[in-house]
Amino acid sequence: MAATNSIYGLFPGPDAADRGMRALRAAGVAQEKILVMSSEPYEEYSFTRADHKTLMPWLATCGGIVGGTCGYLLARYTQVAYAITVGNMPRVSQFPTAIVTYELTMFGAVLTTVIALLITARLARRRPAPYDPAISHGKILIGVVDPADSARPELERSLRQAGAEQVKTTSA
Amino acid sequence: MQRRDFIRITAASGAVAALEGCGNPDHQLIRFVPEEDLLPGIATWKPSICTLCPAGCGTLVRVMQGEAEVVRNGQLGILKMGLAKKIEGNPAHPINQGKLCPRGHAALQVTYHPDRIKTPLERTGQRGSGQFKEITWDAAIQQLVAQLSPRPTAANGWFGFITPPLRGQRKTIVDAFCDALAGNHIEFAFLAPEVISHANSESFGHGGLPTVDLSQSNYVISFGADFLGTWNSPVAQSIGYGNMRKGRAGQRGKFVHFESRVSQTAASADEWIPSRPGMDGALALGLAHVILRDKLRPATSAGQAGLLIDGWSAGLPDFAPEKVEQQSGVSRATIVRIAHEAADNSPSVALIGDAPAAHTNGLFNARAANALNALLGSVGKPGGINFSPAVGLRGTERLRSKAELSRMEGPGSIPIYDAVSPGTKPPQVLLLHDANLVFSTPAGQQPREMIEKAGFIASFSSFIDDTSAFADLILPDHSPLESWLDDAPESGSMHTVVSLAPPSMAPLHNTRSMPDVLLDLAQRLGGNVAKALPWKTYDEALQAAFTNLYNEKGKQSAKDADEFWSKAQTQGGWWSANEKPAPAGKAIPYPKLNPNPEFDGNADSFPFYFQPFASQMFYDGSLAHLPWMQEAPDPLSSVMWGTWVEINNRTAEKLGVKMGDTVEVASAHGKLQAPALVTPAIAPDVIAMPLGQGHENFTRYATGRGANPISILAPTTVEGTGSLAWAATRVRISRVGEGKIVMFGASMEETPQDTKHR
Amino acid sequence: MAHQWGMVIDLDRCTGCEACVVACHAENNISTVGEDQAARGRAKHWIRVERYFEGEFPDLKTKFMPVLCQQCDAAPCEPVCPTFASYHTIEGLNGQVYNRCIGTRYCANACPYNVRFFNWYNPEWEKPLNLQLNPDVSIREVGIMEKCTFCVQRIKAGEIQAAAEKRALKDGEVQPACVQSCPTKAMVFGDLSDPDSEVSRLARGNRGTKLLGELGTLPKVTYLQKDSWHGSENA
Amino acid sequence: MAAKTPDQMTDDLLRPLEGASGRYWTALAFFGGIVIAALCAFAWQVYGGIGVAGIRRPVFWGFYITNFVFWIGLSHAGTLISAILRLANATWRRPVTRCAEVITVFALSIGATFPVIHLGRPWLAFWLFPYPSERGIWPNIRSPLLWDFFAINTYLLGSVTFLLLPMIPDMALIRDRATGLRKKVYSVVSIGWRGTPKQWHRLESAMQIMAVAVIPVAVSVHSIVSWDFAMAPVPAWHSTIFAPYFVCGAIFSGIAALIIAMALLRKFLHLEEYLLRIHFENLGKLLLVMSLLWFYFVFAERLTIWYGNEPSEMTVFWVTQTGSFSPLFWLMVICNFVIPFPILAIKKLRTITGCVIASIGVVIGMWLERFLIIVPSLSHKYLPYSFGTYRPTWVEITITAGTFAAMALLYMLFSKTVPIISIWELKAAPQTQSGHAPALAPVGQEGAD
Repeated sequence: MAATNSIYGLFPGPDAADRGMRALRAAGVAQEKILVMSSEPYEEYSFTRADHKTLMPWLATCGGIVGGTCGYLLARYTQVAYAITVGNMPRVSQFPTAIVTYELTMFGAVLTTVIALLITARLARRRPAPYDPAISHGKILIGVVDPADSARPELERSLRQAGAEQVKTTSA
Repeated sequence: MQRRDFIRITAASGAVAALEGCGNPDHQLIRFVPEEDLLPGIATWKPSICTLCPAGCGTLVRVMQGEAEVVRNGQLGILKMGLAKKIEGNPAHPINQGKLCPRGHAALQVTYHPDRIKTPLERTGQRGSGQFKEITWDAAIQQLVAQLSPRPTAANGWFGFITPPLRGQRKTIVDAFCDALAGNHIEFAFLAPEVISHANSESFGHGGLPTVDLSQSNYVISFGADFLGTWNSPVAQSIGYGNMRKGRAGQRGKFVHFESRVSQTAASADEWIPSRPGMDGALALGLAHVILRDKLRPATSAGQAGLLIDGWSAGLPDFAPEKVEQQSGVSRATIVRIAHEAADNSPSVALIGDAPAAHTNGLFNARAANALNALLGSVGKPGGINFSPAVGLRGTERLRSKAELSRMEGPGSIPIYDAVSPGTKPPQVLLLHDANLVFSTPAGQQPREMIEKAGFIASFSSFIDDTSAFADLILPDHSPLESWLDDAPESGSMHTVVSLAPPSMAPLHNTRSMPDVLLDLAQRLGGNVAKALPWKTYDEALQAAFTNLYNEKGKQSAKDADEFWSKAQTQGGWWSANEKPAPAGKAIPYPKLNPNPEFDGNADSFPFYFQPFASQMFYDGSLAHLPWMQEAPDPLSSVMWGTWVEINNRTAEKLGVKMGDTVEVASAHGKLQAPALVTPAIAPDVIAMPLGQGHENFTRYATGRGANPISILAPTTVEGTGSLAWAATRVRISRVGEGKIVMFGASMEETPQDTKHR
Repeated sequence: MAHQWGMVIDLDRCTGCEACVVACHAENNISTVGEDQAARGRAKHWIRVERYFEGEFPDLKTKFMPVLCQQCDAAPCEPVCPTFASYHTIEGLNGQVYNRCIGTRYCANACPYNVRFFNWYNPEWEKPLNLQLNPDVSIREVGIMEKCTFCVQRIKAGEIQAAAEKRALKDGEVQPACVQSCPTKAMVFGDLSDPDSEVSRLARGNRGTKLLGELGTLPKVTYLQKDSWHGSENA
Repeated sequence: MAAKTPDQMTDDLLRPLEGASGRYWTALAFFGGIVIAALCAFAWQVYGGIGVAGIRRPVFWGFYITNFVFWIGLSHAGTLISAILRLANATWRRPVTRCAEVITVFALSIGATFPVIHLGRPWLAFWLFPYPSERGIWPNIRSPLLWDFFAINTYLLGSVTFLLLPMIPDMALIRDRATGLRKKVYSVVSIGWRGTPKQWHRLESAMQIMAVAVIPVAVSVHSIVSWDFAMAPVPAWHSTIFAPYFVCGAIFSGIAALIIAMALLRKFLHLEEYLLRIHFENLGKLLLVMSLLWFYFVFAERLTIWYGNEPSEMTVFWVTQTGSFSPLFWLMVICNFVIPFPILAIKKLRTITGCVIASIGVVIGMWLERFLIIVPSLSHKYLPYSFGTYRPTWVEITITAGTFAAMALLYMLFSKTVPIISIWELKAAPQTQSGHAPALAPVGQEGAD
């Protein structure tokens, strides 16, 4: 299925995957060219230790601030723009404004989180990416994106040594 | 362009409109050429007269341009015309001074009622079946002429005309018509105050109802008179009452009410003193006794009125407080206190009316109250009872001859039988106008049979009601707003009042004003009838009458008769404060009357006094067809769209009756079923029921709704007059089962729970 | 400054005759709902006369109290409306914009006086009863809340008239239908912002009370409590 | 029973998605029928006028608003519970979370329809939205109904995403196993999930943020719903206790609903090996706590009214305590406390069946509570002359029944399209460290229910 040119091995379990990962690093493959996929997070294993830095909490906070500001402005604007006195209340009534502001703050935060997830996790994209359905059956995929043709046999061997059940190559 | 062409064109365009209007019938109707030009949206106020009760209030009708579906020369179409939009009191009118009661406001719906008779009708089905077919006016009048033409010369009573008590030129026309035809004009109304006027003519030499000058009274004693709701001239009295209560700085009059239940009037009293039904005379004389005993007033001050009461000069020994306490259930202490308060707070006045005058001893009660008034020195005085002066306009004399009195006696009175059928001979022709004989007569007196004896019945009624359902011919009258009106109210103002009103709006339907029809008949019948009624139309007759009035009294209020006539039209009549009440005439000596009431039905099998009362919304039942009146909550019970039986809460508990349960009320003369209204505002031995509902036939809004208390009344009469003693019946009551009562307010059981810590 | 319309109801004058109730129906095109709907609590009476009994037979006192919209200055009905259908006019009335109402009925719940009435169905006038309708007052369709307006159409008419004649409104020149009809003059209507108007004078009187005033709704209707007879001495 | 391999689990949990029994279709038809009936009833109400419902003056709010509050309350089942458990990192939550979150989304959507259903002119409902209309009119921010509008929308977004995000990997799982059309559909909804460490990690952190965000939102939603009442000067409404009282009640009914749903799933989808007694026990304990908390709130509320002895409030108090509404009131107390308390307090009784019985009681009781908060106060508001009462008509009853049917219907459809237990989370249960995940630990007397 994968349309990009790559070589990868399918490992039975996380420990094997770890070995495969070490093998590739030993083979001097750059981190960003290494390809990893699994049907579980396996967060406590080294092979999943990609970049664990994310701005998501900050994005959410910013989203919240933006949403809150919109909420406040909306509440305030409508009260000023359509200035009708009701129940002896002030033109701009604090409590209702606060409530609306609060709700839209949360709204903004949630919304940005979702968007941030879709973007940073490269979800919902048109461009096809290398993949193997075997993952869904518990296999763990460790591989290299477009390796130099010269290096291919070398890589294949090291993956097998690391314990890959099978090694596949795809080419564009 | 010819009018006919115009109509044809509009008809064509109407047809086009119909296509656009998706079959909306309004668009298919032709449009008539407007008969009057009015500015859209601009209201004009036209003077009129309220005819819904005998008070005769002057009104202003708000007329605005609108589009109405009307019949013109037999053709239904749409007409831009002036339409009455609201009725308010006429501020210039001396009786109601711009104010009006709820009934007066609802008069509007008489004109616009969906079930009004729109065109003359001829009976097709059985009598009373209510099946009629439409006919033309010519055909209708032809029929009536045919019926009236072959009249026997001097056979009095071969022909009768039953109307409510009439006044003014209207009465003149009807009387003259009947006299010329050697027929009888019977004035009939369930609540007609003949007993009071009878008593007044004896006590004071004035028939008719008194004008009560409440606004200046300091102490008001009412014996059962619902003077703030339905009795006499309620609006005028309410105005006075308001002034009596709060109109004078630092001066608040007191109002004491004796009655066995809390009427709408009793509810406003400072003291409601429950008293046994029919004992009002005894109470009045009890008060008089104390006043005489304690020398608060000289016995002579009662004058004529006192002399009618035997034992008066002796200080009324039979009416010592102790005795009265036993009879009336009012404690002697109270009697003494009230007597002193009344004497100390002159001007004080006593009123009597409604139930107290409708007991077998009603005349005695009325005389007694009169005597008390006289003793208190409140007759013909400010703050007391007065008799508005009569005017010399033909047909408006207030002091009625003995004969006239007997004519207008109530449904119980034998004279009506005589009038309708002298001896055994039934009348050949019977005319009806707004007098609902069948509804307002106890079933025991067989009103239906009475009516059906007549050979031919013609009704001028605007609605098919319990009585006009029996008519062979119906010649629908205009609604009051559509016709000329005149009236000479006998009470309610210290002024002389003659009300006059031109039509406020053009007639909606193919109807004709009753007086006009009579005049038309007179012309066709010719001979002495035509002679007796020389006028072509009602308004012509009115103008004639007002010319008389101008010549006799009106000289200073206008430069000539014409101006007088037109001024009267614009202001709603003519009134003057110059007239002085005529001096009290000689009283007719009368036989001794029984001071105690007698009730039909023995106390063992019929333990409860049955007290019907006039309904604030329906009056005597003649207004039950108005949706506004049906939906307006009764002031005390808040009941809508129905009737009820008032029963004391403790009594109800004993009988196991709950609010809204259907109960059966049975007298010796019939029984009825209605929902129970459990209330603390009635004596434990009294059952009360409002008049108004229980029509067998009275438009979509009233037909078959509730029960009619009149139907189970005993045909006993008031001693000394022939009128029905409608408060003199005893009943038994029993629970039938779950029932339904529609109230606007929460039922009295749902008063707030007590908030004591528990 | 703008008028502040207010009313005084003298319970010592009121006789519960209900002329006001019917006058209001006639003036404001209030539809009748018929027996079945009335039984289901759908009857509409912008002004009603409440009747209370105190005590038991034979020592029973009866009290009538006409209740209509109190035109509160701090009206609970106003702020709860999401569409501004109920709002506060410059002249201090609790306005109700019929065609802006979507029928949440929130205002009616919030109103402590229960003087708001809802159109559960489209109103009907069986022909030709429709001819009685007052062209100055709009008809309310199904799903709309309606209420006493102090006969705002009369107020406006009066103000326009006065403006046309380049003069100020006279005290008592404008009267709602209920006040106009009241035979005992128990109801007085006028401008509270004018300290000399009859309504202001009466409202200041020592018998003056506000209905449920403890709720802080600042009603503009003042009730003058029933007075008692002060005995013979004042005769 | 021994621990299962990930593949076995996947197969077990995906099995319900394949094919459907006749029983399923009959049930579907049954509930569908009721829903259609309800829709007809609503159509009739729009056509004939709101008058066909039983609401009247002075009880302008009846069944509809009761249902509104009830369903919004129920919606606190999932998101709140699973969020709390997620933050508390309670491992046993893993099989429970999704069925909880599903309840939230559906209950919320159902509840949110009632403010429209109860309108006099529902076709103008959009006037509530703050959009720049050509009429130049903005909605009134001061109206609690507007607050509802914002709160419910925020909560809806939050709970929907909270449900959907963790579904993505499972969608991918199905995608890789499915064929034909289903494959296409699932590859769309799995939005290109591949399971790279980045994706896994971002998903986790997104869920963490969501969990933090959604809890205050959930609390605010039901506080605002309570303020719909507390803002009005109506006897026994105008109280500061309402917000926490409502939130507590919401979670209470939410947990109950969750327990019932789990029991049904367990029975009909044969998930006996995944939804274990321990889950019911733990939720049962939670329910017990809420039951006590609820009782505490009711007591506090009643006490303050009684002690304050303010006449108009006392009227309402006695009407519910001893008056015409007292049967319902005491039934509520029985359902919400007398029944659940012993069942949940006594360990022997805290079986699956026990928990379900208690939960059914609570759901009924909480519906009654909403009803008893709304109607008695409205029918006894200050002036005794305008006291009134309320009887629902067939329209209101049908629509109410319809919403319960709709809930069942949606739930059934959902459980046929998505694994009702989050497969990847179950697999991801830290096995290597703690040996077996508690979720799969053998628990004694398995067949106890």
